Amino acid sequence: MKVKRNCCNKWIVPALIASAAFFLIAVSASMADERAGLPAAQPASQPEAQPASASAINSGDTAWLLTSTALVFIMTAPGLALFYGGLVRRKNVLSVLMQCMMIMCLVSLQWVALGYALSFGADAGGKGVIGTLEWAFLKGVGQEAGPYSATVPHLAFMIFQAMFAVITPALIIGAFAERIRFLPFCVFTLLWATLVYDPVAHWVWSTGGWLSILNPNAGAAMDFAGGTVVHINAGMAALACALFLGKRKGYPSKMSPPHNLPFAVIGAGMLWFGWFGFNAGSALAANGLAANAFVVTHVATATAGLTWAIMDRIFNGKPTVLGVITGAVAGLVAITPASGFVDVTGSICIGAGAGVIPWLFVGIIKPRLGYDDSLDAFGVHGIGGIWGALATGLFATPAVQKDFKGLFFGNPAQFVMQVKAVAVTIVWAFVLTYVLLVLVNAVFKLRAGEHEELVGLDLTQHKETAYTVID
Amino acid sequence: MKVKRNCCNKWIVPALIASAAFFLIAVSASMADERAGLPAAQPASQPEAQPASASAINSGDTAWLLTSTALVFIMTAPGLALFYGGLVRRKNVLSVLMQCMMIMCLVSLQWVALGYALSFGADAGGKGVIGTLEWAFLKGVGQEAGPYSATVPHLAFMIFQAMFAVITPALIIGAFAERIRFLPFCVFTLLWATLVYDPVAHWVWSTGGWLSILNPNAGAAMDFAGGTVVHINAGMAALACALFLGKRKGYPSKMSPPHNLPFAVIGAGMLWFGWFGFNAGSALAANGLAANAFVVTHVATATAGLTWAIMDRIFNGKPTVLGVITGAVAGLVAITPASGFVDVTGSICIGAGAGVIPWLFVGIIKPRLGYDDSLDAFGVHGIGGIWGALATGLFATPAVQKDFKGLFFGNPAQFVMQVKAVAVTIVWAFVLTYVLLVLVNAVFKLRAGEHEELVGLDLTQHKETAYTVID
Amino acid sequence: MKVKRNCCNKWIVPALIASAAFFLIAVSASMADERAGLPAAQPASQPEAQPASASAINSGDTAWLLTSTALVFIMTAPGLALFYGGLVRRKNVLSVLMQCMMIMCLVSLQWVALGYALSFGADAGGKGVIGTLEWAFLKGVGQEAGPYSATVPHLAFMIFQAMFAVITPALIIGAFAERIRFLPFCVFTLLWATLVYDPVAHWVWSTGGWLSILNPNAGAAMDFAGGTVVHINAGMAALACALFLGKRKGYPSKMSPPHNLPFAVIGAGMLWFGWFGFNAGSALAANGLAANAFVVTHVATATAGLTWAIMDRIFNGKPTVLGVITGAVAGLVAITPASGFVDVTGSICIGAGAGVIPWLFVGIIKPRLGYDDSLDAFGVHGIGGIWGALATGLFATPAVQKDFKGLFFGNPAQFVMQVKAVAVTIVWAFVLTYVLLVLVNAVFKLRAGEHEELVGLDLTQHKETAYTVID
Amino acid sequence: MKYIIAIIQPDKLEDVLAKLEEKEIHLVTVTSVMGRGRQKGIAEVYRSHKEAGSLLRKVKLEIAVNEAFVQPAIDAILGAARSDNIGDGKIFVLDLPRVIRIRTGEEGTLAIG
Amino acid sequence: MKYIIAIIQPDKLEDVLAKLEEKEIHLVTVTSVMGRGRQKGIAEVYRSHKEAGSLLRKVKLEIAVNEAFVQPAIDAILGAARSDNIGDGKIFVLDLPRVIRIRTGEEGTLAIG
Amino acid sequence: MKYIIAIIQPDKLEDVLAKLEEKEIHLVTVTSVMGRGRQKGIAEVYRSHKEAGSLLRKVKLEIAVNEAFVQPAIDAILGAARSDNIGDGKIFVLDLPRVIRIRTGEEGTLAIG
Ligand SMILES: Nc1ncnc2c1ncn2[C@@H]1O[C@H](COP(=O)(O)OP(=O)(O)O)[C@@H](O)[C@H]1O
Ligand SMILES: Nc1ncnc2c1ncn2[C@@H]1O[C@H](COP(=O)(O)OP(=O)(O)O)[C@@H](O)[C@H]1O
Ligand SMILES: Nc1ncnc2c1ncn2[C@@H]1O[C@H](COP(=O)(O)OP(=O)(O)O)[C@@H](O)[C@H]1O
Repeated sequence: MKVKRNCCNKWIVPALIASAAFFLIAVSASMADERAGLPAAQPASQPEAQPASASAINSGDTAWLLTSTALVFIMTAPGLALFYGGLVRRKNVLSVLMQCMMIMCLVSLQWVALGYALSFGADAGGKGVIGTLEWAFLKGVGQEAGPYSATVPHLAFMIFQAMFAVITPALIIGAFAERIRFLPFCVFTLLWATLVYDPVAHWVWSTGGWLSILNPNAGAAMDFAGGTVVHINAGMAALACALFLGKRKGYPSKMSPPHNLPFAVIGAGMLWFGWFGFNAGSALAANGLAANAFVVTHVATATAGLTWAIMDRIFNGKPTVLGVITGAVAGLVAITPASGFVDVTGSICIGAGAGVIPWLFVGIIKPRLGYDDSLDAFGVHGIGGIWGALATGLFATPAVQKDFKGLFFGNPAQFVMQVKAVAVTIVWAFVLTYVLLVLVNAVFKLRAGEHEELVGLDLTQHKETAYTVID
Repeated sequence: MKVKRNCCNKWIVPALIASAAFFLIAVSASMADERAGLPAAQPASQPEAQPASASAINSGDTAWLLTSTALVFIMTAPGLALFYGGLVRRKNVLSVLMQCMMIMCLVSLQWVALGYALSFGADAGGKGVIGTLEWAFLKGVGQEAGPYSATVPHLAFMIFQAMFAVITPALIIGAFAERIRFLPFCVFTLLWATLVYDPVAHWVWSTGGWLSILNPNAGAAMDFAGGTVVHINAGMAALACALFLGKRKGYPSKMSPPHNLPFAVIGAGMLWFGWFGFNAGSALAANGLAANAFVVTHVATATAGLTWAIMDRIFNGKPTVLGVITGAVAGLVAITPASGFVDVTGSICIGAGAGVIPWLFVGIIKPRLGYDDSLDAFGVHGIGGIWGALATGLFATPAVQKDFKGLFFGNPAQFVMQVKAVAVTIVWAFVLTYVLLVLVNAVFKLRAGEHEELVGLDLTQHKETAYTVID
Repeated sequence: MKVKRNCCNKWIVPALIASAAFFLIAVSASMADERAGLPAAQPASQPEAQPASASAINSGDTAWLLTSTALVFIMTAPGLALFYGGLVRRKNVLSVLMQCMMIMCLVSLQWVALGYALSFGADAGGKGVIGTLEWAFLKGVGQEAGPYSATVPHLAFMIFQAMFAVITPALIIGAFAERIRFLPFCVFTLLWATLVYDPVAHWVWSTGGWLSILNPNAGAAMDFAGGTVVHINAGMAALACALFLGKRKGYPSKMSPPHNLPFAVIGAGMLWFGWFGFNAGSALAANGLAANAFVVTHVATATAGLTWAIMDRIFNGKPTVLGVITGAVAGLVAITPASGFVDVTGSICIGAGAGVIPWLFVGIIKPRLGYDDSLDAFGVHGIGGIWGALATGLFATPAVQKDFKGLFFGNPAQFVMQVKAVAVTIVWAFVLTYVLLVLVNAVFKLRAGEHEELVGLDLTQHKETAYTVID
Repeated sequence: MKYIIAIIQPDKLEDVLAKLEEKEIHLVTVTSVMGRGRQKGIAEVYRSHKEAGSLLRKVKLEIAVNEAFVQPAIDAILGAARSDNIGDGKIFVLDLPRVIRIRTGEEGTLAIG
Repeated sequence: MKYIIAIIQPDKLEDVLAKLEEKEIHLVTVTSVMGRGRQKGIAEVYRSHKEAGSLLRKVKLEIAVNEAFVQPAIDAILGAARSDNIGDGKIFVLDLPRVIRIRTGEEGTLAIG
Repeated sequence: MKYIIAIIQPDKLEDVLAKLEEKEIHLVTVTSVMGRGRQKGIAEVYRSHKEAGSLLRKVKLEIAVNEAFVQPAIDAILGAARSDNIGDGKIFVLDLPRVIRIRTGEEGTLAIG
């Protein structure tokens, strides 16, 4: 015990130094703004200074984007936290909640400091691989409209995207739940957000990204709200984590069932609720496209939940609660990239696929492969995300956005493009995550010790117990 | 056991056939759109094609309606699910959560396929009884404004209404909780949504409904957000279910108290929260009327919660948590039809009535009648809904909408109209529900077997347990 | 037992008389409106009557304000209720939930009846101390824009503020949790809302308040969303309550740990979620300022959560879940007054301070002082609020609102002003609360009896148990 | 004196307590337990992972009585808890040489009731 | 050897454990139970439906000790759990013929501590 | 007949149950308990307030068996629950003079299985 504490304590000094550096840079960034004169550096918040740009802010679109941001926030805290937390054992529930809360804190700061610049900043080098640091510490990201949002404040777009950057690494928790040490987890998460997430976001969503529909010179992968960037990315990382960390003690024969399924249901409800902001908010406006995204999100999710229940009924004898909520999440995952491109028919098909394909994977294939993806982060987000990204290339209909068509509407090239984007993301996310795991593990040892796993992460990592037994 | 599984298995084949048919129809509906040419069939999502209609979309109204839709969503999942789930016994909590989630899936799909068309479609036959199937599978329901929403996308109105169609059957769960078999429940729910809910929604809210204020030729029952359509409808159905299914074993003397009251409080909080969307969203715009609906909703609820607590204090010695949240829900129910027509004074009166009348019913009358409405779905939604619908005819003031006056503002005819609408809904909902129950029961046997009830529905219907005891 | 019931029963008659009076006044207020003719008294809800004022309503701003109101609602019910409820012992959780729900009911009605008029009404006497009763029972508060909200309905502004009036006394619960009797609590709360909260709100936020930035003749204390009005106010009241009521039996050595930390995490998540409405909604518009408030709120909270975790790590060996969520709440508290005035750099500094200063207070200083602030309402809201209010005077930057600068941007006068406002609020809240406690205690005895405390407040105050053990 | 331990079905608890009351046996300690017996549990399924589900919810009663009350207690339990179905449970009777009432410090047959 | 079972008020647990510690009795097993005794429970009310509420939360301690520690254990419990109010609980002392320590397989008085 | 009480680590429960099954001991009652033993709990911290955290989650098994099954039961528990670490727990064996099966009213060695 002594030894371990000492070995951890050595990280406090660097952490404090890092914090100090963080503050200093933040302060100097802010000072720079001022020295440069406000109007230029932090483009004016005073309406009268820039009437044209100011009048461009649409209050309805802004209201919807801010609302959507709050909705995406609640997906992670406490939505995903509860969804995952309810499924683990009693002795580990706090560790999962803590991981979600800590990602919220850490990645939000990383995003403000670096992530937003790397992801959405002007392309560095013109290859569409990564953004410049011009917007680091939000320099120049102000109250007026920005390049991504003609009618809403740039800051609103930034914070909306921040919530995406937060939830993506949080999804990975499902893979290493119940057996990771906390400090290495923090380090891994920060690195992953910076080195894996930010580039993919840049590729697919930035004006200069090499896979972006906003980049006139790029092949345009369609990903309305994050099928590749969020779900395939997180899903592949999850697979890498599950493989690298190995199985939990006792897996698979001696695992307890979910310790609190109602928590998982609350979490799933909040995920579904928040996902309306995730997908419909991605329209960046309160318009018909947002309404369409809202509708297809709901329909695909309902279809997937129902389909999963039917699969359960056929193969396991009874439809289960865990099944319906897992199916619903798979449906949400799958419709995410498609939500701005498909109509109701497409969404029913995508939802049905999301109820069948991940089901088969989680129920039949995974047990044979034998790795331990504790809460099926890969099975649901990886497999579901791949299905969704490909299906977007099938079902995209010009009835929704007239310039975007999939294979079934006469545009096979788009499907090929989707395959390419999926393949690139799969390789990138898996390989880079694995390398990161090896590196972080070399310094810190990621996996909890046998005794820590036995006693539970709540007590050993956080000195807390979730519930009192006698009080 | 064998026998029962076989007997259930026979339903899989028809279910699969039904699903296949569902997909085929959906696909052909979508193809039809295309054959007919997009601009006509699925009215254009391209702004430039229809400048007038496109410019009619108001982003603020749309933002509020989408937000409201999400709020009404959370009322069912997980709001109502938790409210009801916390009140049942430990062994049945998942069954209640499952019923809510399954209604969300099933009725959402029914709504998209048929329900919206039947409810809000052009009147079939001119009697104002039911809509045509023109809008089945959302054919012609697009991103532009629709007949019910001059300033918001038709799709947004459709999905907002979908959430109402979902929560209404979910309310009925309170009556048959802890003793219904799952598959028959699904069948009953689907039929009820189609045959009971959709017609009443058509009568009261569609442009052609025979009780609708939108129909210039009809007697105009005032129901701003669903007093008759949602609450009386569900409440009467609940009474029919309670009577038909009979009492739970051990009722009333040997019933356990709520297994998790904090869950019920979370659920009640979410219901109250979501109800702001339910009522204020029904203004279909972000305007003064929405603000008024928001305010009276809150005030009536606060009044009812307080009043119920005072009743508890007087008759049972202490104000109770279950009492305050039950009173709050009763207040929300009662103000629902009135929320677009009454001012703060009216809302205080309606709230006070909602704290007294359902209290007397649930606390004094019901125990004497002796039927087992497990969670008082009739007592709260039925009785509260009747009070609210009638009170709307009393307190409606021209200060809120100048064309709508109640008895106390010199318009006795309106009160008579309210009585008529209430009476019709009571009879319709009760009789039709009872007939449906008889039919479904003849084929499936609705009530869980004695052993199933004893062991609990979680294990027997879903093979799951909500909480681990030892892990 | 007999005796006590009788002694309580004597309060029923006055309560009923009070209720009756309440209704009568409400009704007559409404009648007065009518007698006076609608257009004048309750300014017209008919658009055509007042084209200018009606057209001033902006649907986007209104959508955002209504959404924000719902968000602030959920902060109390069930957000704060769960946050506090999870931290107490099993036998007292319902009492905390009940207190939150009852405050929601009571203070909402008080607000509509009196509170809004006293707080935001035209100044009575010109000293900026308290408002007139002109707006009592919302007379003249209508669907059109009001003096505080040029682009949103006056009713929307009123109900937004109602949620602030509700949560403020609810925060105090943290100080007297687990040992207060319910009826005296209700009386105390009502008096506190009227005599302590309403005046401070008037001073700081009303057009005529003597500390208000809206009052051209006043020294202008900057408090964007409630640092003084809400947090210092509640925090000082909490200190007074903790001192007056004395320690819980067994404090500090024999206190059980939080009975359900996941509940506290859900609550914290909802607080964070709702606080976006609290702060960004205080812009009263969906614009760049709202976006800025949203962003700095999030960043300060993330910083504070992280900082608290680091403090825990350094001083207690492990970062804890309770620490992260406490830190997050402290960050939310501290950024509240500053959210409309500081940029991201400022918010990082304020958040870091909120992770350090309240931590030191709660972790080091409080245990030495020895009073029992059960859930650290003073430590988090009082200390955090003071830090935030002062920091606003340091970090306010003209880059956000050009007319508002703090010390670091060359305006030391503002910092002095902040100190003054803080000092006044501290004294006012502490002294008046203490006097109120003495008075209420003289009539009712506030503190639960030894036996009641032992058995728990759930059973003794509400005759209910939160969870079944055997069912 | 005897220390009676009975394992019963949870839903019989109220009946058993009432029956014991009738026989003037007021003092009981009740625990929520899980039991594995002849009664087969229902297999649970979580994402296609099957749990044997061999443990079922039961309730354990502990009743310390003087000799004169042993048979009445057993009769009361048998009377109320028996449903003739597998899973009804067991009664175990142990010897109890010594009892102390904490409130008074009294010992023996005096203290037990 | 003796097997001591004590039912106490939940809020006395910390005190009793501390007192036992003082007497060098470190090994204890604790269970959350519900008890019906002389102490009347508070009737609960749920939507006007009254529950007798006869069962109250209690804590059960189980302590296996060698003969020499029997009286010290009893004294410790009496000392810390007694409040002279109804509901304080009972101590039951059973004979314990055999004890095995799982870790070592040791038996008897050696294994008990 | 004997009444065996065993306190084990929670994560050994499945193994112990399986081992008992092998020895044809199917009937068991399981309770979730907290234990204080040689194994030191981890101190908990709540807002800098430290809790000794001396109680750790354990599982209690109760198994009533005929004499012939006493040693097999003990062997099964020792076999599956032993990890040679502190905290493994104890087995207590009490005499059990009388057993009744509620379903049938049968008594004695017949009723126990
Ligand atoms: N020999 C035993 N030892 C411990 N517990 C037992 C024993 N026999 C029965 N039980 C408990 O009684 C419960 C019911 O026993 P079971 O065999 O299912 O019923 P029945 O006695 O009707 O055959 C079991 O789940 C278990 O908890
Ligand atoms: N004879 C008994 N058998 C089983 N449990 C008992 C017995 N007597 C007391 N208890 C337990 O002790 C608790 C306290 O007993 P009670 O009679 O209320 O206190 P006191 O011993 O102070 O009169 C009861 O709730 C019950 O759990
Ligand atoms: N004498 C005893 N009386 C009651 N419970 C005991 C006794 N000895 C051990 N236990 C229970 O067994 C558990 C494990 O005991 P411990 O001393 O930690 O393990 P070991 O037997 O391996 O030294 C304890 O937590 C406690 O619940």
